[in-house]
Amino acid sequence: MNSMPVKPSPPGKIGRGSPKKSPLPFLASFVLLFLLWVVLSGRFDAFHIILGLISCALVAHFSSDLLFSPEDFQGMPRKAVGFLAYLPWLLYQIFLANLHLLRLSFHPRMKYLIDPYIVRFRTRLRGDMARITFANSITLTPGTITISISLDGDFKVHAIDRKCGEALPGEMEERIARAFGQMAVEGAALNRNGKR
Amino acid sequence: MNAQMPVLIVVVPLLSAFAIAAAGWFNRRLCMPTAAAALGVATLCTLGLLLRVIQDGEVVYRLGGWAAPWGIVYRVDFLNAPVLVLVAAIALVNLVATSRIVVEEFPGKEGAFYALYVLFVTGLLGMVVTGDAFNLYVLLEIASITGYALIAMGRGRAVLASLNYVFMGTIGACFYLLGIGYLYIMTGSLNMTDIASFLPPLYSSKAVITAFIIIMVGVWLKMALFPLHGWLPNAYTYAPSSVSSLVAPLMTKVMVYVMIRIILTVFTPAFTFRALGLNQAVVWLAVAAIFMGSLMALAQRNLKRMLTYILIAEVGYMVGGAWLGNRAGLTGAVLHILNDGLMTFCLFLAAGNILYRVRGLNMEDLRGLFRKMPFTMGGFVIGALSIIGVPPTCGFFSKWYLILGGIQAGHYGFVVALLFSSLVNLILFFRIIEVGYFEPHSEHRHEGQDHAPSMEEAPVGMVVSLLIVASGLILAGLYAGDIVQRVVNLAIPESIV
Amino acid sequence: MKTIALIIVIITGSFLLYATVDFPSWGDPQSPASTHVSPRYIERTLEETSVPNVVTAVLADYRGFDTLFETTVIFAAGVACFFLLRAFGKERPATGLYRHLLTGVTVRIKGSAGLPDDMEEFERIDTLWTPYDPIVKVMCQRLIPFIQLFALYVIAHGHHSPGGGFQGGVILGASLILLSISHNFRIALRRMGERLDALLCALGVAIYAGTGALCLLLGANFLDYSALAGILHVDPVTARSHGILIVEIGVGIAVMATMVLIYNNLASAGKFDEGL
Amino acid sequence: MMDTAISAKPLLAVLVSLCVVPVLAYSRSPNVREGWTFVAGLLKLLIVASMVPTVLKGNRIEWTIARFLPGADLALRVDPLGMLLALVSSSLWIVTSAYSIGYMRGLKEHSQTRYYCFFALALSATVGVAFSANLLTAYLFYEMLSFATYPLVTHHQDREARISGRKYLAYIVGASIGLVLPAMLVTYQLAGTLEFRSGGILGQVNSHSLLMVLLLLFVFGFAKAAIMPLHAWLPAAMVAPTPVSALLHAVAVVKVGAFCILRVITGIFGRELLLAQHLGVILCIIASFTILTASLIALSQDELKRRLAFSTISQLSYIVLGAALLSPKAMTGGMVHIAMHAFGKITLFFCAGAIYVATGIQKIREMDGIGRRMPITMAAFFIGSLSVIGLPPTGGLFSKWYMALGTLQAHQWVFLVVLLLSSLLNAAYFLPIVYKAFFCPPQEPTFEHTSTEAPIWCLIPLVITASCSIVLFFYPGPFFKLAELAVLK
Amino acid sequence: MDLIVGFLILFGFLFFTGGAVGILRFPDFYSRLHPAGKLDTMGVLLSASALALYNLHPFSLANLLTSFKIVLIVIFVFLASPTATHAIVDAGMRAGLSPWKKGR
Amino acid sequence: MDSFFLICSLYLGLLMLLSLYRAIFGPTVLDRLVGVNAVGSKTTVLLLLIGFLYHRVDMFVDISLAYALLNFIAVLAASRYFQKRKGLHDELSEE
Amino acid sequence: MIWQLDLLVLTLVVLCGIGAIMVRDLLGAAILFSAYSFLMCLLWSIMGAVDVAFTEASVGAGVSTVFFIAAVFHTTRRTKD
Amino acid sequence: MSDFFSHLVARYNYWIYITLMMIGLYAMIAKNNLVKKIIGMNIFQTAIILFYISIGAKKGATIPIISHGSGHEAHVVKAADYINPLPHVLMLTAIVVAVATLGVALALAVQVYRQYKTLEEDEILQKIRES
Repeated sequence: MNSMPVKPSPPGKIGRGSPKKSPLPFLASFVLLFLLWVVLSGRFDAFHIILGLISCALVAHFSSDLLFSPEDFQGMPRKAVGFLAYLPWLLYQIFLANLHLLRLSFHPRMKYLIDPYIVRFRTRLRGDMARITFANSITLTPGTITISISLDGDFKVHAIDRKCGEALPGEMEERIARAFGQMAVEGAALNRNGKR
Repeated sequence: MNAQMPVLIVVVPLLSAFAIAAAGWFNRRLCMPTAAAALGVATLCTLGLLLRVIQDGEVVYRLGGWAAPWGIVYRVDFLNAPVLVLVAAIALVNLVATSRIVVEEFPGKEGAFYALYVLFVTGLLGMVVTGDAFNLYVLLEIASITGYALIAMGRGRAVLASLNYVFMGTIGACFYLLGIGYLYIMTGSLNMTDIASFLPPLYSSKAVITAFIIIMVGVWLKMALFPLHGWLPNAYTYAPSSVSSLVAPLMTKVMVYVMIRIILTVFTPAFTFRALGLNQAVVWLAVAAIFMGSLMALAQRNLKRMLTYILIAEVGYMVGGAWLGNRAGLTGAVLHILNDGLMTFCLFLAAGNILYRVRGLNMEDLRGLFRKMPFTMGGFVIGALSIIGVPPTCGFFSKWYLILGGIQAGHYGFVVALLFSSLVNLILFFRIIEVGYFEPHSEHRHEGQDHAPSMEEAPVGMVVSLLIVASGLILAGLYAGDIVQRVVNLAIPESIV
Repeated sequence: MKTIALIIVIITGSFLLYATVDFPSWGDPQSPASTHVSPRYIERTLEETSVPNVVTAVLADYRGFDTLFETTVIFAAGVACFFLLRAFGKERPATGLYRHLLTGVTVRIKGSAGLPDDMEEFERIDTLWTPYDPIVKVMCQRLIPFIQLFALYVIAHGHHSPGGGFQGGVILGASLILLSISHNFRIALRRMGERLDALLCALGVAIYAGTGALCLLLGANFLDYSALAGILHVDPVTARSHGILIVEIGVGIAVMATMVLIYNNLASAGKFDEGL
Repeated sequence: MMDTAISAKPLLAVLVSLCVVPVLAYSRSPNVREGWTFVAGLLKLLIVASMVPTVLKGNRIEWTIARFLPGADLALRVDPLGMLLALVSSSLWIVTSAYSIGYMRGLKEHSQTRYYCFFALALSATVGVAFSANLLTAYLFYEMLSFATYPLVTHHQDREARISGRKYLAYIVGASIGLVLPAMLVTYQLAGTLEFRSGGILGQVNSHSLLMVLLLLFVFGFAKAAIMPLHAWLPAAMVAPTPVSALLHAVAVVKVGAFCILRVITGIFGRELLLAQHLGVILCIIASFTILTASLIALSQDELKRRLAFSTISQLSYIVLGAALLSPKAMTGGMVHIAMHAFGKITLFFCAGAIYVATGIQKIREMDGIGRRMPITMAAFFIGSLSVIGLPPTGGLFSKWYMALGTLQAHQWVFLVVLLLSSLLNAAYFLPIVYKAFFCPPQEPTFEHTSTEAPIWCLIPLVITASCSIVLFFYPGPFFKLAELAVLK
Repeated sequence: MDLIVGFLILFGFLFFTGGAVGILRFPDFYSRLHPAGKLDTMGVLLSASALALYNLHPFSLANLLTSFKIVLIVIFVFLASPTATHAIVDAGMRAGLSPWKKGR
Repeated sequence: MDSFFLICSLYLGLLMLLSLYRAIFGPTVLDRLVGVNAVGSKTTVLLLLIGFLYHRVDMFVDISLAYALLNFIAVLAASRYFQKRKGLHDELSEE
Repeated sequence: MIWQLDLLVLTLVVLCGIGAIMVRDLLGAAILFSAYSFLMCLLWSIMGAVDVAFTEASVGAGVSTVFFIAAVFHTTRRTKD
Repeated sequence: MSDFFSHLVARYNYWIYITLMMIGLYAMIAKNNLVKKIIGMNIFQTAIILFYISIGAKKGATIPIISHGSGHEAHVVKAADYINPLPHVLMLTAIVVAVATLGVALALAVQVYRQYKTLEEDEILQKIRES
């Protein structure tokens, strides 16, 4: 049991406008948004660039607190690199998962192959971002869909068959922890395979 | 600014609507004066425009500076100039008259109410003034949507009635739109006069005939002609009184105007009255509407509900008159648009006044009203006389032309229906007058006392407006000859005799 | 009812079918619709307004008046929804639910004495209890700025690609609706208050109508953007193009605000307390 | 010979009583209110009278108020026939007002202000009809009169008044909308105008049946004339206060009906057309039927006012008969009968009212010996009956005399018989009352010493009208002059 | 080039087909979500990237940016699809829909 | 290549038909939701394909992007419904 | 205009439309209606009306379905037909 | 065969729009549930939009956004090359109107439910009659 839950970024805070106005989220989101704008716009005359600057400034001003919370900037570059490193593996996993599922859906005796059940386990990942990445990765990979995450990190996962379910949390959690700079804590992960 | 008058009619209320909507959040007392000022300007513009039309003939205004088939134009001629005046004036008077009720009926929502009110009027004015068939649809939808919202704020079944109106209104508007689409596919244009110039070789085309019929059905739905009238009574009965006195006189009339506009300008009389050959059938439909409206009105125990059925009968008058296809009938129809607008406005206003004091419009609520609200009832009686068609109130003259048209066209069914409905109206109104006159109000009567001890009139503004409208009825009657000669007659193309 | 409906439908349908016989066939380049009015739009839009997207040009300039009223329709619908549904008077629900953000404990507080909404560690949740769901929340939170930027892009590039004020406005509105759905109603409301929303509604359409009226004051006809050339210091054709942009921005603001207004009223049934 | 002067006088004559309505409505004290009534009445009479010389010279006065329809404006024109009615009604208004004061105060009626207002309104309408230059204007004022008298008829606001009010409106307005309006429209359609012209305006129409239908529509449509099947409103309207009945049955309302028929016959159809199409005879038959039947019914009525009402019905048809005979003499007689009958009948009604005020008696069988208690009233009653029967020394003689001559002129012997027969009947239902009043002993002696004459305000008017009837025997000149001028045109 | 594109598209369509068939064939709502959520996403990934690749063919800045946009679509789908899938399955759970179990 | 794209899009259309089956006949509302979601994702690709068929993919890509961004709002809204109103069937039978 | 695709999508649209009004559940109807609007959007792209398609995409996917669901949320899902 | 197809294609759109419209109309008239009616209303409106868009279609033309490079690529714009934009413009308006109507109608439906606790028209009428 995690006795000290990591404080999640309070969702209630967004919308109130953070009292301490840090320029960092604004700048970061402005840059990010402007990159997106360039891709979207495809026009590089002064008029459209100015329009783009105005638009990005507007969006960054109104919504930068949605995009980045100040905590996100702690070790940002490292996280980003880690995340990018994680992606190819994820894609590979997704590909595998899809092949598996493809086989299932075309299999004439599909109903004998599948055996849906619900897996429960507790992750040791901390931080919303990490957990969500994990949850989405689970959803995208073989035969498993995240049903819910609790505040403590309890995952409920729907698995299409035993094999898929038993692989959890497994390697994926490891890799995400690494990507987000959270070293594995010995014995923290308690796999509790849920009853059907 | 003189040259910009056609567009000012629409733009001033439109801009004011936004100002009102914004003002509603800061200082609600500003809403009503803003609306009144905007409608006042619009009314002045319409009057100026009417004078200009009388002086110089047709006025064309290009929106955005684009010429006719490509851009949208406003076209003010003898047909729509008086209707514009009617709409703007009625809206203004009603606004002033009902300002007291509004504060009580919609606490906290005056801003929204007045914004919708002004938008509704804008929509109607735009529909009347526009020369573009599609633009008309958009404006129609503005008027409809605001109308739905305004009507739904009433008591009782108002919401359900309004929802029903939404369905019927949407079918109507969509049919209109569809018909315009049919015309567009055949002619490639949306401008009314431009379409008209392409149509003659296509008179026998199935698509054009279908387009005409669909448009007509759509417009009839919106104006509640007999078999398509189902939505109207409930919607107008349960609407708040400040709304029903606006919507009831104007919406149907403007739709009748649209019908006449389409018959005359888009399809030209040559198609409608000669190539199509549906005259008789439609006039019989109108006859049915008149009979049905009158008879249903007889069965009602609620004043406002009765008025709504009278409205249905009146729609029959106008449709029948327009479809008689002769000059007298069309004159009657156009004149009746103006007169009936005033008449029904007067009656609904009176009903609103009564409702304000008595809190009910059933027969038993009307007891002793002549003693309680003599001025309101005076106005009511004048309105009633006008509906019955007693000279010199204006209702007589339009009926006169309508019947004359019926006689000229040899359509005696229509004549009989008009006379019948006049008689029924007589019964209807005298039933109410009797109740108000004979049956004592709850207080006991003081014998021999001249001045009723319990006189309890509606607020001054409401009464004065009602009396102004009532005197307007008589004035319109007295000047009926001038109106017909200098305006209405010129509105009808010369090909119609 | 069903039989009547069926009869009506069959009659109307066969009537309409009957008319199709005379139609020019589908996609016929020689049909009147393709040869009468529209060719001018296609051929001369570029030189008259310098807007390659003909639809935008026709929408906002040639038939700009239609569009003005189209926007007004939306505005009217927003005001109508407000008018119909909004119930003033802040009566709180009998029990308020609060979630402690650090422990996930849910607190139920009865009576009107609730915790203040801006308590740091407590989050008010809807009476119909909503689960703690970080996935949707965070994902939507991260997506919303991009959606908004995309919306602005759509508004700004209506001249060159499909899109324009209305589409952009709807997408902007949808982004705020998404916030409201994924987090909760009050957060979205705090970001864009009711009054601001209503003002934006009016402001957007007023920009449109005001631009037209400005042209009128400058001596041209209503909505004749070429009159703006004097103010913007450009040639009339470019002025038209800029006029269209201004108008599209107005439409965008109005549509966004109206969509949010309608959603807010519908989703909270006029109470402005709890939403979907 | 005939000049047309443009002058606002006819309009003033109409307006004077109309303008006094708001003044009346806002008068706080009854005395002021009645004072105003008199002022208005006098003014009106003066204005009307000031036009008499012009008219007697054969000139006409015209004033167009508004242009309604091409060929049918809202226009007033003073011609001899109209003058006749206007003169009668405006002079009798003053008298009736005086009578009203006595009657209404004597009975402590409620809502007197309303009563006076609508009375003034009704008079305006009457003069309006009299002076109208075309059928449309006449119709307008005709309807105005109908609605203005409705509150008067239903003055008591009880159940009975309500029923009679319904009947009144149903007959009068119903007929005018249902019959006159279409007839008028058809006329307009055929002639393109509605103006009263001396030769008629339908001259070019040849269809006999169409003309007949039109004529019948008009004759029955003007239900105020109470031609037989449409007469029922008149007895019913007796629930009104007596001054109103007097006005209704003697001066304004019924005469307006008859007057309109006269106008239609002279101004719309024209004598020649009717003669050529033999339409007069039909009208004569209808009128004769009404005359005889109504007289017979009157015989059987016990309530005095009802008897008078049926008498009115029959007398009105005299006017119609006179006109329908189409001979100059008969027409003159019919026109003059408007005046003669007015004075006679109003006297009778005043008497009936006076009796009611004084004793509360309404039934004839209770009137035994009443002449001794109210000698002046019953004397006036006697004079009034003489006038209505058509016996000297009253003006009623002349009108019947001329009509009788007219039958001869038109070679319609049958109708002479009708006239004589009906005069006999008249005598039969009036004279017994007088006889009983003076020569039968009273049934209830208790009343003998308690009751006297009616209030002075009731008495004076009936004396005046009775003496007028006698004066008219000696000086019928002006009315005959007017009628002859009207026929001559 | 076209061959690669064609191959990728076909492969993507294979996943699409799998998704569609899976939606039809799987026994209950939860299991249907697996093909719907994953196979479709994969299908979009493959076919859209193929199209992006194809679009590059006459190489120009405009086309490059368009291809970027297509890639953006893929990214957005990748972000949105699992979220949506999760939301649906959560809804199903909360609504009390019991999962299909083998042998019943 | 055009005809290839055309065939592809027709094939996608057929696949949509299959998904639509689930949307129309799905036993529960959530099944419909799944079906519609599948239709939506296919629409995204189909829009791109149409763009290629018109040779104007730069114009269609915006629509497709808008779709990708907005498609899941409706899904989220629908799932919110179930998260708040518990019970899939109870309401249908309650009254 | 691509008529082959047009025919196919038109058929789908009709199916979807019929489905939307036949489903005995308002939420289901709303969801099917959103599918209907997807298909409409496709149809308009096929006919080259990109702006309309864009509008339909943003409206159909973004707001109108949400409106429906919000309305159903505050009313009821029950329907007898 | 191709003849048949061309004929089919020439009319198919119009037939389908009529079919859809009739589906919508039927739903609006015959359906008992108010939200169903609203859905019917929307289908009805989209059917008309379909009709208009079908009018605009043009064989061998591309979407009405002029691909007109500024410099050397500039060419004369030929109307036959581009699809008729006018119906698109009109239908943008119509879609907006449809959305607006939808919003108002749904707001009304919510109010109706608040008042009568049901959305079935017959039940509402029943309740009105009982009260």
